[in-house]
Amino acid sequence: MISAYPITPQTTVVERLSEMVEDGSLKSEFMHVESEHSALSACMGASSIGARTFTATSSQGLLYMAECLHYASGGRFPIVMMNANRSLALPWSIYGDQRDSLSLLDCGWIQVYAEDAQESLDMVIQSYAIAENLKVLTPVMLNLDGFALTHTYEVLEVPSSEDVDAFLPPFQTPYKMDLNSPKNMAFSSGPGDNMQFKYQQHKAMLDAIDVIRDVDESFFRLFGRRYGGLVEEYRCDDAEMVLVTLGSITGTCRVVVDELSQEGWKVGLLKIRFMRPFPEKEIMELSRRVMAVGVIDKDISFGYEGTVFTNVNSAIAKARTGILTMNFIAGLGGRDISRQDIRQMFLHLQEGLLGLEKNSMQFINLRVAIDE
Amino acid sequence: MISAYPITPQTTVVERLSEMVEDGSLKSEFMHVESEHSALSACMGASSIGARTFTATSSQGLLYMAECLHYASGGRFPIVMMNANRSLALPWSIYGDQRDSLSLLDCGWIQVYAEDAQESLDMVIQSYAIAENLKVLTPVMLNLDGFALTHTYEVLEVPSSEDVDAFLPPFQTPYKMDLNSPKNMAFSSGPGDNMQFKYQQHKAMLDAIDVIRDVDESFFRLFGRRYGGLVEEYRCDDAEMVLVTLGSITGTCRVVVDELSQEGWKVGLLKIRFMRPFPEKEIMELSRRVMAVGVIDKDISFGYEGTVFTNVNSAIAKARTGILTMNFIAGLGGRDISRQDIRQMFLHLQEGLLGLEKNSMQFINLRVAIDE
Amino acid sequence: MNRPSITKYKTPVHISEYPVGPCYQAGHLVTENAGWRTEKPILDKEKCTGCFYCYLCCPEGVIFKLDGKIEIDYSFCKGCGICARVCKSEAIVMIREAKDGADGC
Amino acid sequence: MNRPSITKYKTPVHISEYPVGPCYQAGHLVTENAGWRTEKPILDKEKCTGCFYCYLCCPEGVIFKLDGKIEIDYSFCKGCGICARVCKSEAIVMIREAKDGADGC
Amino acid sequence: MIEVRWHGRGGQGAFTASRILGASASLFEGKFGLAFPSFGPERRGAPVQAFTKIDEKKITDRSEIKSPDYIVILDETLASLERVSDIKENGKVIINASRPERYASWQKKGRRIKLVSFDATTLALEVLKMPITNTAMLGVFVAVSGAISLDSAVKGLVANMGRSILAGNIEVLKRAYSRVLEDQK
Amino acid sequence: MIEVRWHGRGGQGAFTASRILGASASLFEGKFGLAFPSFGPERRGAPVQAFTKIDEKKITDRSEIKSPDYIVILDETLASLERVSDIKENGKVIINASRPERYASWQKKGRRIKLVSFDATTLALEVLKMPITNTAMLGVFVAVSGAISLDSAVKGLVANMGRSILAGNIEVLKRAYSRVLEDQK
Amino acid sequence: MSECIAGRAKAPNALTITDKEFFYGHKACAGCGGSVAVRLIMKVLGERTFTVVPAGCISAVGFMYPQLCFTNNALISTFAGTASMMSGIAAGAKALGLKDFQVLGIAGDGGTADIGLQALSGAIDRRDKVIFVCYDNEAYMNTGIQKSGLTPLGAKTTTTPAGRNIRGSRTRKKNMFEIVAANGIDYAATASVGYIPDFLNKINKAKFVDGTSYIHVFAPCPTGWGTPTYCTIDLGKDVVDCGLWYLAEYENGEFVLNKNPKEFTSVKDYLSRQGRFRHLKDEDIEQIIRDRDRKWEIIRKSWKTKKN
Amino acid sequence: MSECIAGRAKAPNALTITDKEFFYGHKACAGCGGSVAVRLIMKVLGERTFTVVPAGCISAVGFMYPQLCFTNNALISTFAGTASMMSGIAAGAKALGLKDFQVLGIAGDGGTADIGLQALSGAIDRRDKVIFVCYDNEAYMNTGIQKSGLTPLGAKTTTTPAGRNIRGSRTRKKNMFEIVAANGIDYAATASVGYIPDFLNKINKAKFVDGTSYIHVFAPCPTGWGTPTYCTIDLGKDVVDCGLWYLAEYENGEFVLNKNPKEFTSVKDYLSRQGRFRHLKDEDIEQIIRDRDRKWEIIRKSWKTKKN
Ligand SMILES: Cc1ncc(C[n+]2csc(CCOP(=O)(O)OP(=O)(O)O)c2C)c(N)n1
Ligand SMILES: Cc1ncc(C[n+]2csc(CCOP(=O)(O)OP(=O)(O)O)c2C)c(N)n1
Ligand code: SF4
Ligand code: SF4
Ligand code: SF4
Ligand code: SF4
Ligand code: SF4
Ligand code: SF4
Ligand SMILES: [Mg+2]
Ligand SMILES: [Mg+2]
Repeated sequence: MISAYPITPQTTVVERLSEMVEDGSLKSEFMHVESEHSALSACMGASSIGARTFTATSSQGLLYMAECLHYASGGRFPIVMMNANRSLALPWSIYGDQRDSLSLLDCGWIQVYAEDAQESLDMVIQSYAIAENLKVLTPVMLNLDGFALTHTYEVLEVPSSEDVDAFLPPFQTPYKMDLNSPKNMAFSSGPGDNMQFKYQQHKAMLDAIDVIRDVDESFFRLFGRRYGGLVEEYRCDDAEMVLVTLGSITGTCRVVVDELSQEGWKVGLLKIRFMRPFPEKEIMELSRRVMAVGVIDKDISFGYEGTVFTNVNSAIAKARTGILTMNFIAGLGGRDISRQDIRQMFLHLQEGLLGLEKNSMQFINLRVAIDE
Repeated sequence: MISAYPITPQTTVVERLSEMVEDGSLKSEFMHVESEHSALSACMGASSIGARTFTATSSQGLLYMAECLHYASGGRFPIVMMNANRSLALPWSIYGDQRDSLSLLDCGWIQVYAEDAQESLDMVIQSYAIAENLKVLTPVMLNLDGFALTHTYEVLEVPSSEDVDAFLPPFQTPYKMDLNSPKNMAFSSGPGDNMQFKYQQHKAMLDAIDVIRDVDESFFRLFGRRYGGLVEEYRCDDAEMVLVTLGSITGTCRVVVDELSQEGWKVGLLKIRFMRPFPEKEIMELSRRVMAVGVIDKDISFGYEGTVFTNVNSAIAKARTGILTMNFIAGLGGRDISRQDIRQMFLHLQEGLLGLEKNSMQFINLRVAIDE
Repeated sequence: MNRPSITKYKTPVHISEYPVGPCYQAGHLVTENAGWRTEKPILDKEKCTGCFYCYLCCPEGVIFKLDGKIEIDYSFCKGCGICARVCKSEAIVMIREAKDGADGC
Repeated sequence: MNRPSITKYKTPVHISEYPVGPCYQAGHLVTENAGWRTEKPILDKEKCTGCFYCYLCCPEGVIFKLDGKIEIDYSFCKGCGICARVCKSEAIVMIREAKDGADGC
Repeated sequence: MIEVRWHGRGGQGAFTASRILGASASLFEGKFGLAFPSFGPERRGAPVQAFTKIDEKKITDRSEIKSPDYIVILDETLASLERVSDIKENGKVIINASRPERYASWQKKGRRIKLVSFDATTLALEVLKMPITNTAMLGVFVAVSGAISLDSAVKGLVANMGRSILAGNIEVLKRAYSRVLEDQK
Repeated sequence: MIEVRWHGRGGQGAFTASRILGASASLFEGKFGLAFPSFGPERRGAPVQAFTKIDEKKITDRSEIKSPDYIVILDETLASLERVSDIKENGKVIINASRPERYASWQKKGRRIKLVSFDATTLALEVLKMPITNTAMLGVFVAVSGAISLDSAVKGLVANMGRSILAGNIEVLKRAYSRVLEDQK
Repeated sequence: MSECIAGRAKAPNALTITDKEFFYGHKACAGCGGSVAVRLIMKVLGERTFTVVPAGCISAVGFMYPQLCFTNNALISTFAGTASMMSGIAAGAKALGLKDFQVLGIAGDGGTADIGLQALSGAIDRRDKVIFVCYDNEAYMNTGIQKSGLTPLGAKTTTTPAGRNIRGSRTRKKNMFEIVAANGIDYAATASVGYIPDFLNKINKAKFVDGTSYIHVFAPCPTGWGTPTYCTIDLGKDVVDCGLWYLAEYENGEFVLNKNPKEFTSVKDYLSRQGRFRHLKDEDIEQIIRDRDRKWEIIRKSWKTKKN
Repeated sequence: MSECIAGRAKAPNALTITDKEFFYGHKACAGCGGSVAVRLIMKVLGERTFTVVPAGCISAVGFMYPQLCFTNNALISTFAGTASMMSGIAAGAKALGLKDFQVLGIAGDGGTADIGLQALSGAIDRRDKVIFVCYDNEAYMNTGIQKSGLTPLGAKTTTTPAGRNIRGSRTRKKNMFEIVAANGIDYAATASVGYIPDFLNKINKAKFVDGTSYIHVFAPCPTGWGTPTYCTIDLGKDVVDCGLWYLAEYENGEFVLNKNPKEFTSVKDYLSRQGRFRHLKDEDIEQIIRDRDRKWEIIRKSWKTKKN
């Protein structure tokens, strides 16, 4: 069952799905709804009786369904949703940054960020296998950078539907409303029990870590492509400075890391693929090997810093390695992040190591002066 | 202008305000709305022409207005809202924890957490002075632990309305729709400008730090009560282990810290009053003085850890002090946190320091076994 | 009686004893409502004509049919008095509940 | 012409030059729409009866009254052709726009 | 600190009693009081609890009462050993009951519980014509505990109750108070 | 890597051209292509941009094109020196214009820009009866740049265009291509 | 299918209705009108029903783990999402090939006319085969008696207190029945727990509608209204008899009045029995009567009359 | 006040209407019907108007900093919050003691009949003095032509593609006019950019209503409908003339038809001029005609007729 409400830049996906349902190439109910809250509510309804569901949204829409996000994860409905990352009003902007999904990081959904079109497509398929695993039963939010991934045309391999069917058999679950074994669902629980349900949710998310790895492996066996687990390291082996990225900016960073490496810098990048479950172990381990970690945030939590940075820092605090960390706020409201910007970040990191740069957080390419 | 939609345990506030509007003791429009999204939209409308506004909500209601939260902060509307902290569905629960407001930490609102009824009342008054300061112009969310603060009866001093009027003159702002100087507001901005607006928002939040301190000082001069700035330290001077708290649990912790101090432990507590702007400096500084910091979280970000912990850890990572930090997830869904539980936390911290306890995050008083 | 009955609730001691998510057997009762009553409906079988209007009106569904008359499941009757009020034959009267001793809550 | 006119936009170089929040002077125009046209309305003053129906119908509000006839503000006319279509007197014709040279966008 | 737990059924006024006790202590005795219900989705008739803490200094500990000094049971159907099993050693259980002998056995089971029973329902019906027993039980509590004076309790009632029901409730309070004192003589 | 920027007005098909170019390079030349618009709230008639990147290896850099190798201007009203000022040294600007001499001055101002102008509108009107100039300009680009073969461009059209308009557009593409080659001879 | 048609022909009555209880052991207040409604609806629709209940009294008193009071498949929806969740179930069931089932929503007045209105309108627009029932107790009861869009003029609630300056709610009751009709619904009806046979009949009708149905049942609430627990059914009858509520249907694009009282009983009697109206002055009651008469004038003029 | 009454008595016409433009320099497509509507509304209401526009074409093309196209006070609302924001402005203005101003909302069909419906219903319930205008282009245009609740049967949109299996939208247009009427609104009207004097008159009426007004104006969209830019006004006339739209009012609880065409022009002609309907088969068009006739039958039977 597909249910979605239009919003730029998610619309490409929904329109294409409408066509596929129309021409019969996709067997699914397509439900038009009057808001995103209803789109996700409808998915929960269908999921509660064991149907497989999909929805897609972006920014304002994601926030409009915020209540349902928590509801779906608490209800353990294995829904898959595509979120086209877009800036949040106010000011209005249809352009990409990641404040929408990152500001809802705590909603109990598995959060994946894709780097390119191929990974986006492949992760839709993998997401169902992850979400519907009975140890996991947690919805997955697949994040695609608005325009950069939703409106860029590139060539990709589309797996055959037979292969996909083989990889992803119909969803079977005992935890559903069933005419033969009636259930009461989505109920209340008092102070005596509520915490246990929350613990379960946390546990399921931790259990997802192994499932994610396994699913990627079997995907590889069938389709010949793999992405690694919660993170992908790129040239980190002998790196002294590492930049942490999320989503499509990774591609640009790869180029810069290649260039700088050629110039003799010891730099690498860590692509975070999953923000939840968070790659705590991977980052702790990395912090033992490198001297400085920079984090690009296409978001900001006003009055503090970028959310990815906060999360990465926490892992580093727990590793107690005391390495240098720096935060680069970039790309807000669709601002382009150039190779030059990324070079600048590495420069900041180096200055930080030399003690020349004291600010642990800065806005990159703000375009205006901010001195008092 | 007051506009609110009912939800337990916020209702006490709204009902009392309805009575005050009815009997004329409060001069205000009271607008009944059909949802929380509308309640906050109405407040924004009134604020956009320069009126002073108030709303109140809790949990599901806070999430239902999530879109408007970002809208209000981005629009720089100095609205004050009371949020009665309550657990989030699913499972449903009307009881208190802090997942609602903490899961929306990035929405651009100043977030205050009150410890008792007196602080709640005083902070309503202070909140307007903070929010409406022209350097700040940022909405304030005042968080009261559900039931613990909303439904507990205790005696408090109610300032006279003359004093309050003196402290808080009518709101004046040039940034409003004005028949004499028409404005276009809440507009769009492209990739060229959007980031600058976001920077402003961040800057306003940082500027709020001084304003918060100043407002507290002038409040003290008039009313004789003060609360400090972003945090309050309690017995931290020679503490080796410090527990970080938020909201009403602080009171219980005070008792335990007193008890333990008497027993010869070097313990203290850090009450975080403002989660945004975040007391980064204060925590960095603290981390240079102590050996271990424990953080109580009445919330959890599934697949990682408590949100307060993540934030505190980030500051500590930036301080590069490498001290021990531990997270205690407690009180979810209204589970009581007893003095014994808090003692337990200090014990865990001590074991951590001795290297006997390796888990940096644990559920306190879960009531069931979780071994595999 | 075509109604669910009480299951004794076993407080879970291990997390695995909890249902996976908020999804559990329908019609699972662990406590009764008898203690809520301050008054109790008493049927005069003689007077009852078996019209079953009270049966339709009871908010609790605790009135059931038996041999053309009605009976009441007192463990879930809350003593609202609706049945007595709606009975045209005045076959039901409400009497003050003798409160004695601990209920299961 | 009772219409806002173009202000030259000065790209801010310091953050303080930005408005505080999304709140700015109403009716603040920095670019015109002339370049959008592929066709252009041309008025035959002789034929115009001054009924002002075109004036009401223009989506851009670029038609204004002058001495009982109409004029067009070409800097904002998009060449939709509505005016020509609705004019009962056939006083307006659309001609192909000569595209020449850079617009201000 | 004195910690009191009230048991009643939704609609019987247990929370009101707990609140009046707290208010009386704070406003008229120079003490600090804190009163809170175990609020829930309960409806009229469902078992509810309320708590009062009274102390000489400001009360900051808001955690639930683990072992109360006093347990007051407004509705006899709620009187069960399980409910009172967490009372403090030598704590007192006050039950609205006509036949105190029914609970005699509780004391035997190893715990030192002091039991006070009082037929509040009959008194309430007599004076108020309604089986609302909270003020009667408050009177009993005041008499048994001496935690606040009768005078303060009366003032508490005045400050917290609607006019129409005030007089009757003061009478109930006073009568209950003096009967207990008499019994104890 | 070859980087191309397209300028047009909403509705003129600049993005379609950029996309067909990318697709042709990827699908029929064994190269890697990436095409994206500078999407916005623009409406038909508003100036828009589109980008194509073509390379021998996978393109991961998704940042905007800073200095294009080619700039293709579909609408003469958009031809301004400012718009082409960021072109690469020795890059080429291709303008849909009838009077190329009007832009001659651009070259003088110190930048080495190669200018190609082509009257695509007339060609399009001739063949398609509509002033949709994107395929004509694609033909010009292919001829000028040699970035892909004419054959691949035709295949790209076939794969990306609706049946009803295909034939005309192929003709436009081919005619534009050969005219440019002739001119260049 | 033959069974269905039989069912369609004849609504169950006290004798024929199933013995089975589907909503049992719940913790609603004694005398709850909403509970009467829910019980009866479920008895008509039966065990192959998926019941969706948003936040509100019924979900609060019926879904408190481990006390789960629906014996059929049931779940709580988000407050605003009842109708969409119902549609989702219907679509999911279709996708999975389920047959012979009902999708039922049971929402309070707040959950229907205020925060749930938009989703309901969406479901009607899609003509999803679902039955939406509003049990109307005329305020947000679960949160402690706050004014809703269906709170009548003059009623005292905790957010429309009755005092010296304002005498209860200043707005009139939204007309949900006509709103869903205007939305182009397939079948809609008003009902009351005071007229049970009529109510059973309407639920039964809804069961066989090929599209969306809406039933608005008047369900007195002793706790919120300040009435004795035993009066619930009486009040449900009185309100119809005094003309402040009416029994009607909307079908095939037409309004049909099911009961056209020759003479109305006293509005004042009806109101003065309830704590929430006790503060009303005579002029307020006169206003209420004028509103009533105006409404009935239109009804009698333009609606058909037909016993259900 | 005397001015007001004068204003009330006489709606502005082409000669008397203010020269001032309030919506200027915007970036709507050439020939945009919504823009025509907005311009005219503003010219009638004047500069003391607070204009609220939710996400949609008008806000997208009019509020792109630093190009700000309303010369009066105006702001963009959240998509769902238009009516509540309007109410907030009205309440705030009251609290601040402002006098002689208008609060106007201008929302698209999606922002009115779908995501904005609930808030609108709330405003009507409160009887706030605000004017809500729906400019109806029959789809979500700003996001690229997706089906909304006001998309008519058979129309092709990007989410209701017309292909071998499905021929465009399968649902009918919600009847917003009757929905707001059922909500008990003080004044409601339908209009079209094809009948401008009628439209001006209705806006002018709304200006003087003491309560909530709603005006639903048909506003063709060349981009979304696949029509030439110059046809906008024509189509706005045709749709009325062929009976697929009507000009009416709801006032004092009564429906009034303002234009009762003796004979309808051809529905087929109207539809076939538009790209979005080009795939329709004759049977589809016949269905559309049947729907039309059915509606007009009811209208002619139960509504009054009166020229506006
Ligand atoms: C988004 C949201 N806002 C508010 C609430 C709080 N809430 C829960 S039930 C309820 C009242 C329901 O009223 P109604 O629908 O009339 O049902 P009733 O309780 O009267 O049976 C409210 C306001 C909620 N659960 N979710
Ligand atoms: C909560 C939310 N969901 C979705 C959107 C995306 N959105 C913006 S405008 C729009 C379409 C508006 O359609 P309509 O109201 O008919 O106005 P039109 O664009 O047709 O003028 C949509 C879906 C949004 N801004 N907010
Ligand atoms: S209403 Fe009275 S007569 Fe009828 S079944 Fe019940 S008890 Fe018997
Ligand atoms: S008293 Fe009420 S609950 Fe008990 S049987 Fe009668 S109607 Fe049912
Ligand atoms: S419509 Fe024609 S005649 Fe009338 S004013 Fe315009 S140009 Fe003149
Ligand atoms: S062509 Fe269109 S925009 Fe230009 S004047 Fe005529 S109606 Fe106005
Ligand atoms: S408050 Fe009213 S509706 Fe709610 S359970 Fe009690 S009687 Fe029923
Ligand atoms: S898409 Fe349609 S409604 Fe939107 S601006 Fe263009 S013509 Fe106007
Ligand atoms: Mg209700
Ligand atoms: Mg639209």
